[in-house]
Amino acid sequence: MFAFMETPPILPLQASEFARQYDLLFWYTMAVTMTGGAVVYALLIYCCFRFAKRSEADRPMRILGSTKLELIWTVIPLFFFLSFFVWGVRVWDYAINPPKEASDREYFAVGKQWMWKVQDPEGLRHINELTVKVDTPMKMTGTSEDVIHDFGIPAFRSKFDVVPGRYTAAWYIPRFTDKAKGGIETHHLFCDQYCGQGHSQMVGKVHVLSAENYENWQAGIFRSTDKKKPVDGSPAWQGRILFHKLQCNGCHFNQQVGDPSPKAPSLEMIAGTVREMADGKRFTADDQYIYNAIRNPSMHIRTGWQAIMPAFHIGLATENDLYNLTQYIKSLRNGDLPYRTDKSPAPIGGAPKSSQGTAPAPATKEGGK
Amino acid sequence: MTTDNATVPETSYGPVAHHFNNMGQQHATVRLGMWLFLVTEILFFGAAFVAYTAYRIWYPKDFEAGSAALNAGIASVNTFLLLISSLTVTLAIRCAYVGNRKGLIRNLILTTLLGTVFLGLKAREYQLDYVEGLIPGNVALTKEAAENVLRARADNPNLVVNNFNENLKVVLKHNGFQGVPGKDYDPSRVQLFFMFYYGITGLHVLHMVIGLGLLSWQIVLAMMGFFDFKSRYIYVETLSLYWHFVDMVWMFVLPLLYLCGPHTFGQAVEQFKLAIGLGSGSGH
Amino acid sequence: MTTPTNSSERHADEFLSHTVPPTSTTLTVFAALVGLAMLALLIGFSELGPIKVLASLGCATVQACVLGYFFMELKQADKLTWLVVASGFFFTGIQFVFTLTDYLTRHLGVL
Amino acid sequence: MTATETQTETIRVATTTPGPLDYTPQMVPPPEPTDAEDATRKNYLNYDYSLFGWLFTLDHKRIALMYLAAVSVFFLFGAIAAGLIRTNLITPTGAILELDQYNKAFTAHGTIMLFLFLIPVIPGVLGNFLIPLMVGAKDMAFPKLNLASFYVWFFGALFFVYQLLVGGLDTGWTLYPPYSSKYSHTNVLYAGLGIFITGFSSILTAINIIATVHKMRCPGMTWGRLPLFVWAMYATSIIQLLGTPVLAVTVVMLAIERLFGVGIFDPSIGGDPLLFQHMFWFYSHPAVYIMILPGMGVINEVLTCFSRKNIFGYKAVAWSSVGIALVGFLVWGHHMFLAGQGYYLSMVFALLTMLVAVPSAIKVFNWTATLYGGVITFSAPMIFALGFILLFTVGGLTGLFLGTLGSDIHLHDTYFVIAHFHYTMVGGMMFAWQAGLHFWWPKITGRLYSDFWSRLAAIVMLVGFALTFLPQFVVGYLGMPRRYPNYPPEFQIYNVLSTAAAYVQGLGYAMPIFYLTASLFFGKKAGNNPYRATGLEWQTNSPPEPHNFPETPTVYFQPYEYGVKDGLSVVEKLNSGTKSDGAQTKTVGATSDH
Repeated sequence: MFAFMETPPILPLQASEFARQYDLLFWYTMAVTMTGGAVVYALLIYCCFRFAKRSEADRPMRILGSTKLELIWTVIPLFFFLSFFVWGVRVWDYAINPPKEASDREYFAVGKQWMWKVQDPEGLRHINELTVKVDTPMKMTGTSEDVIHDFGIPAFRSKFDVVPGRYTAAWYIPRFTDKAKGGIETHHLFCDQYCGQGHSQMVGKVHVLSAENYENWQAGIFRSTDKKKPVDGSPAWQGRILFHKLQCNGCHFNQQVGDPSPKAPSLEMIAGTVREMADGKRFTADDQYIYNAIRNPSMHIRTGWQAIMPAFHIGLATENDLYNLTQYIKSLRNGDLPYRTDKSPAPIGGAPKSSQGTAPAPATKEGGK
Repeated sequence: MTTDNATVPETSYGPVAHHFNNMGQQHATVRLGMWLFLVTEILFFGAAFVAYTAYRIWYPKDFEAGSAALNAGIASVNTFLLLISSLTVTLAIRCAYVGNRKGLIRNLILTTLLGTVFLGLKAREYQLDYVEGLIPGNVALTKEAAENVLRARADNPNLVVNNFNENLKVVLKHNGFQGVPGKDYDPSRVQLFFMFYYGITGLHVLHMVIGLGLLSWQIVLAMMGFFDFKSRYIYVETLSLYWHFVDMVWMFVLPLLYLCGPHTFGQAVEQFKLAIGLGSGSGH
Repeated sequence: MTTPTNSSERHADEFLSHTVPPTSTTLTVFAALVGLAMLALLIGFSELGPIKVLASLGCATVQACVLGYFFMELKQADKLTWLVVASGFFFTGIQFVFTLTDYLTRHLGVL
Repeated sequence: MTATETQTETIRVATTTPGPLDYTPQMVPPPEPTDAEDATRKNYLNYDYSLFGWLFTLDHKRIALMYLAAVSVFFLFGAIAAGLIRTNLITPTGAILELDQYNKAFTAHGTIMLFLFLIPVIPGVLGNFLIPLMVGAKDMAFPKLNLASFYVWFFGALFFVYQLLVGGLDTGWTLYPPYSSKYSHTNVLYAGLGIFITGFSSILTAINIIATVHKMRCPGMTWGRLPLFVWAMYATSIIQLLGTPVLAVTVVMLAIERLFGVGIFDPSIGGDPLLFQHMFWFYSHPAVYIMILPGMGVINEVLTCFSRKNIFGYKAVAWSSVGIALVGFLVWGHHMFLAGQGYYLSMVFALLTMLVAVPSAIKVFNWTATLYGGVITFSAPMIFALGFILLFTVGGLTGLFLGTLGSDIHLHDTYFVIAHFHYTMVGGMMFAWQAGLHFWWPKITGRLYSDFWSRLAAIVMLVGFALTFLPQFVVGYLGMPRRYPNYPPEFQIYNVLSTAAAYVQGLGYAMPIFYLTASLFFGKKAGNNPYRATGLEWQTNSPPEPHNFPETPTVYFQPYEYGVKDGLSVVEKLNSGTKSDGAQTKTVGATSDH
């Protein structure tokens, strides 16, 4: 279907402080050059009509030149060109000199064929996604693992090559445009320096969040991306595959579809919350808690639930698997849990034999009693 | 209207090419053409030296270390060989100018010989580097190359086949270079120096080979009596311009590559004797 | 009457005016060159430290100038030839200056 | 020489000028051959029909025709690649090509169009054909070198063709390491070899042209009387001479790096990828002037002839060419503003970039002023020339956005850049090439082509081209990166428009093939000087003799003396102390040779 049936954009959004400064320069240059071009075009068209040959009797004038005129159209353009230069240097100077608060809030981007690995100041890593807080100065430092890439955000009018073996940087103050809705606005992130086959695949999204949305996003409550499930090779994604393989969703399934008999607590949005134990203890659901809950479930039994979950010892889940599972569980948002295994068979390769024994189905009967 | 060059009995100087009006114009044009070509050569080697200098500024110590691993002896001798060849080719012009065919042929042959000896020594130098395993990068050695290294190993058990960094340490130690690898110099940076060493000397050798080809061609022409027309000394002169330029390039290659590291005169002599097989061979 | 701008007439006498110097001159120049080469090697084998590079390069420059002026006949070359040679070195110099400026100033004012 | 000498000469000749002309040729034109004479006359085409006589000819005119044939074929290749690119961009996900196919397509388009079309086309064809004619010489200074440079170039071109056949190249024509040295699995080495060899050829051509202009000028052909096309070619040759060797070394280093796995631009051993960019752009920025200056030269000839005017400000136009050539070497860093070069160096380069823009502006204004007060006829070459000015103005002005430090940040590597340099390279050089080809076609072949079809083709090309690249300015400012086979869907409409216009443009390029070929068989005899032009090349027979002129010509007048009844009135003007007299004698007196 033709995407341009919707009205196409004419001008890029002004989503950063720099974009506003930049566009002033751009439109100044545009105005001057348009005027200059218009003058040339006007002269050309005038001459072409006024002096077009009409009869054999026409005789041309004999003009060899005029130093005065030439001086005029040497000096005047030069003056404007230099004005471009001066203004350009001022914009450039702004672009390369971040204020202190920007330098203090440093994001880090690693380009590799063909993805961007972005780490925010809190240390969270994302693939092809940059999530920033609006009106907050920030600095973006970049480098490359292989070839030269270019970290470009048109809406910010910002762009810089990331070079292997070196650090290069830019800085922004993200702003909302009038198109922003719901405290979030999303822009394109491009790789502008040709980097091989997947060059045009090396694109991402930049999410500008309002301060409060940003807090929630960090807390894991707010989803900046409309992607239903992570499919980017991140640990969480691996964890999701394991979650199906190990049939975890046999018990920890999605309860929003009104399944009558939940056999295990939902795992959605537990990260960082305080969990009540049957023995009265209270735990914050951090990585360690989730780790223990899988390796050795009997350590913590939540109030209102039976100890029916088998322990996933090292033979069933390596440390790496555990890490991935933990990441996945932490990433779970409302409605992210998969449905019951019998309702939705494991999508990746089905349930392996080894995990059959761990299928909690038989245990649930006793649990039910 | 061309009264002034009517006085020149051009026929005695040999024919003028069809598209020139007189011999003077032809000579001026040929000279200009050669000089224009030499300008491109200046830019050619200039660019290589620019790249060299950039890294020399970044890694002075590493480049000195690299230079210390080179054979200054052969380089010094080669310098004089080229100088003498410059002399002989200049004498050749004179001979052509005064119409001395024997002298012309003799001088041209001398120049060719000197150039060939230069290349021979250069080849020996490369071969020694090869035996010492100073090949940067991960180039797999051929069978006989590996055998060479093994033979060299008999004297020097520390040489490792195709491991630049290790071999470099051995060679530098043998050359008495004071400097701790990793601290004073970084072997992998020295690889960079060696890329330039092979690159620049290789380009220079290429120019020598072309020059020798042209020289031998002119020897044949001289034997056929092509230069018996006095005016044709211009072609010898044009070739000499090229040859002098190659010499000039070497004048800068010598300090930039060979002499930038710590070398001593005795060491150079030792290296040269080794190269031509008179050396004690200690350490090789 | 001839037009001075006629290339052929302008160069008509060049063939006669342009001479090849006698062997004696050549030998003198050669001696000088050998001396300079020895000087260059002397500097190269000495312990001058950082100045060594500049010294030996300076020596090489003098050597090249002598070679060019006498052996390569710049002595009797016309203005045009000088201009050609000069432009060659000038633009190499341009490349040196700008490229090396980058390497010497790149660390300044980095974000 | 003093002005009075010139005047006395001019008087002597002017009185012998045959018949009343409404223009003053630079030399006394020989009488036109009658049809009978023309039938038996030996010209450079018919004096020898043997294959050997063509392949090993030393005649600059025949070599020019060999260039013409080869260059046209390579242009076809490049155009096909362009067609693939544009077609692929119709849909956001790529209509016809896989990702790597697309990369190979745009690389082929770039390399072929630059190294095998834009750089050799005007120096190789028009330069070779016209410079000896224009300076009144029998041939180039070094005919053998001239032939050699063609075969060297062709040999190098074969490497490009070969690497296309064995799988192509996907690095883009800029060949940036480390991608080209380590990561690309395509034929970088063959392409590098091709670049090296073709570069060697353009060096030889440059040497030949400079030597010819300096040493081969006929009596009376002062520097002040050289046609401006010769000045432009002279400036171009200076650039080729000084720039190409650097590219050669750069390619050699790249080859070393790729062959031996460890190299000079390799960060892992402390190398610096930017060094390649420095050395590459030291050649490749001046190279864009190699591609545009000859075009500017052609425009001078065509504009003056079809507006029947002296060029406005001969000296300004002539020296601006040389100025562009020299200052063009000081601005390469503006390709590297965002590549991580020193910030302060970037500022220096930005300043110099603003300076190099001035000579181009001067030229455009002088061309416009040249039209003023003329008698303009809109035949095909003129339409092409006017199109050149229209398009080159846009191209040049948009270049200012990219040369300015601040505004380059956003536009760098977007379609804005693509549109900019296509407006200069295609809108400039391609249109100048068409103008020149159409202008001198009667001299080259001795035949006239169809007036109607040629004008139509000119207009189709003009409209098609302008519409192809205008949308790309918009989509570039929106941020669409170059070299993207897939792009966000909201950019689709601009790409569809661009592609549609590109097909029109392609149609325009196809048309000359037919009517020019037809003119060879059905065209009217052109006669020596169908446009009543003043240049030496128009005074000799067409097609010219093997050695160009019946006897060595003597030049008495400036070029572009269109504006006078006949030679006599020039002399009156020269003798009377009018204002133009001052200008005149000043120009004529400019005989300083360097």
